[in-house]
Amino acid sequence: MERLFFDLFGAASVVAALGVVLARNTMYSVLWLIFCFFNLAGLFVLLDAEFLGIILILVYVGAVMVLFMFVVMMLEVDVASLREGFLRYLPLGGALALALLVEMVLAARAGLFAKHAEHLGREVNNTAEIGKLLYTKYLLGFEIAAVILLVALVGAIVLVIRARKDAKYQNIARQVRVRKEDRLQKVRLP
Amino acid sequence: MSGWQQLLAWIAEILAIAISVALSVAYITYFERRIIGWIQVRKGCNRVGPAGLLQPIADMIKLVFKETIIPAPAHKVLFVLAPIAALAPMMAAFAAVPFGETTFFGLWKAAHVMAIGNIHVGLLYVMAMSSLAVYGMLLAGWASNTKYAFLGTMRSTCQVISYEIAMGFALVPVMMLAGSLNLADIVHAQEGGFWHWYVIPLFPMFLVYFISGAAEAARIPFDLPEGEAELVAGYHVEYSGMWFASFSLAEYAAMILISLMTSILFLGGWDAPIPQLAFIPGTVWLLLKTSFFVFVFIWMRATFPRYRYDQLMRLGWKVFLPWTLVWIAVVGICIYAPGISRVMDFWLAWR
Amino acid sequence: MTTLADYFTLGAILFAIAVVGLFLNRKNLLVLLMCIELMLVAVNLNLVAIAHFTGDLLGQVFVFFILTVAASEVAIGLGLIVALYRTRRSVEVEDINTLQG
Amino acid sequence: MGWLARTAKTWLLWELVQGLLLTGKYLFKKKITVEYPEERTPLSPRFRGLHALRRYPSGEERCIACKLCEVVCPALAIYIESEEREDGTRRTTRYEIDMTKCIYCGYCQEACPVDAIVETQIFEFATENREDLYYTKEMLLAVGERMERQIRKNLEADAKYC
Repeated sequence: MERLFFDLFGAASVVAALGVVLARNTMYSVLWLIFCFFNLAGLFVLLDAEFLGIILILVYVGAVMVLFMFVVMMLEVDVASLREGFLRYLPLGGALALALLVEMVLAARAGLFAKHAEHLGREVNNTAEIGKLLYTKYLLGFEIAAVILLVALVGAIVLVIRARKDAKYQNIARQVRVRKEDRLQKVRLP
Repeated sequence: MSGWQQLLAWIAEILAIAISVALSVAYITYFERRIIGWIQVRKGCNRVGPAGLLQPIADMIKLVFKETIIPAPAHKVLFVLAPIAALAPMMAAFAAVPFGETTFFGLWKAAHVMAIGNIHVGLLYVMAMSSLAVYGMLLAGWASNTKYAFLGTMRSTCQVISYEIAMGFALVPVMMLAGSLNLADIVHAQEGGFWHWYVIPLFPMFLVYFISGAAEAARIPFDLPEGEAELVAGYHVEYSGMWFASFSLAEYAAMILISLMTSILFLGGWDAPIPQLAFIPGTVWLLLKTSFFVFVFIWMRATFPRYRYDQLMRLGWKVFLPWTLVWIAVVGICIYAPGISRVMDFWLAWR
Repeated sequence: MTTLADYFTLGAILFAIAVVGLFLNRKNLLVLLMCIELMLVAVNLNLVAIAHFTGDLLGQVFVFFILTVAASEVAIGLGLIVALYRTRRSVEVEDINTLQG
Repeated sequence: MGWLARTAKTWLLWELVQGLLLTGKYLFKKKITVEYPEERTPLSPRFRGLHALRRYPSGEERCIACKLCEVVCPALAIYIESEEREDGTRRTTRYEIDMTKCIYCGYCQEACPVDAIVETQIFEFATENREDLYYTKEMLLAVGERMERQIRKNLEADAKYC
């Protein structure tokens, strides 16, 4: 059963990765990548990492890929010129990747990692375990990751923000704060 | 239970939940029309079948037989994919929602949680699935290749993504109090009468969650993506027939999901409000609470005018987000500060 | 039954595909960024597999950190791409050569 | 106090609750819907619906082809042709109203010196093709014969206000 799901998700993720690389339109690349992430989330769940699997979908598919899609939509990318010289570097890249692949597969298959999952035998609440580790042993790393995220947030905003001088803005807080007494005056007419 | 019995039970469970969710999604449209009619001192649809109860089926038949048009400049594949991408995750989200606990006449030895998958990270799963609904809008607007659809897409995507954050943060105090991400555990943590429900200590979070839920499901007063007065119909202008219907079905499914989650997370799920009333099956209580929230959604639609877009964004980012963060800190202090935590222990049945 | 080697092989294949993608789509910045994401996620798969097969959760904690860093990388990267597009009207790598001297 | 009450009202969404309560009250009000084909609202004697051409009790048609209605018609919906009959009177040979053009203003009725053209209270004469909405003289006379009692009653009811 586990083998079946591994084969299914693995094959689908490889197909999806090929789709990302070979797709003609950048939009399709994004969609293939989303599909790939889904399959990898499935693999994560298969590996008892359900928290990370869900986080992968929530963060990557739900937020990061939306950002990608937004950028792809907003920029008018000239697909044709991007495809120029598509195959020029294939021999070099292919050779490099092939060498990498052969090396890694040989290393993986060397017998050192041929052990089966020793299921821990207990129903592990993955989230709680990770939480405990994160907030005790790896607290510093966790805080640093948080700071990195904050810096990235600020950086991204600084990079793209364009204050328009000619645009007129409304002060919504003031609009909301307005009360009846500020605008309405009862006048007694003779 | 033997293997095939287990399998049969699974299949029965999946069918029972999936069919009732699909049917209730269809029938919410009917109740919405009736209730809005009543609020506007009309009678609402009462023509097809007794009291108009066959109206959704008639609508369905009409929509199925309508021509589905693909505009010439549209991106064909994505255009067809978008309605599916909108509806599928919404339906998938119901897989982790528990509808109650039962032994089903002794079929299960212990009380069995009535969910297709009672997973550890149920809360996160539901959030992840509802966050995927963005793709339906994104693809629909982009694939239609028209300005209005694209503007609607921009609006709805920004809105949904922004409010997702406030929604997620509003749920963090719930997780903190319940100490679990499993929806059944969260319900168990609130057992024993309405004074244990999280709606009391987390009332502001309850409001934030419900209002953000309205924004996430693009319900009035946050239905700017549709904005028929300004944007014709938002991201699904170019859709017709069954494809259009699947967009609105996704919207209604989101509404039911938000109502269900609100009752599970804040109103004690299948718990009776007073322990003396526990002889009534828990599912009935859950459905009652859910229907109340669905009713409130419809009620809101009949009452409020539409929000302005910049005000909507301000509400999400500048009001809800800081407010939820403050409340997370408050709840954290309440749980761990020595003096206050005893009060909390006394009050809540958590831990 | 699956072994750790199977997961390593899958991770290697995904990684290699991403490397090929870097060479094939060497003009399109967006796809380059996506290939990097693919690499990262392939590595994540390996780490999760190690965590599972050794029973040590450190791998998962690491994946958590990689996810945060990758998310910030995407945010900054896309911000740069948008800023670049505003000035150059293109997302081709070859147009970003003003620093070549 | 004022500040506190206002803040509490803001955070408890007081104004929204007020709105909800108002609409909630209307939820239970008596419904005013008239379920049309079974229930109908009363029609005024001045209601302007389908046209009819009337006859005198003797059976002679009232219309004398003065063409005032044709002239006054703002939508140019009325066509009249007339000839002298054997007995020397002038009568119409064609009297046709295009109901797709007619705006039911009632000017023809008012212009008519002999009360020949009137508008009845019939408003359900939808057809499946547009040609059937082109009413000829025979059709108009048939309507008049069918509705004569009703027309007379309406005219009498309205007479004291003329």
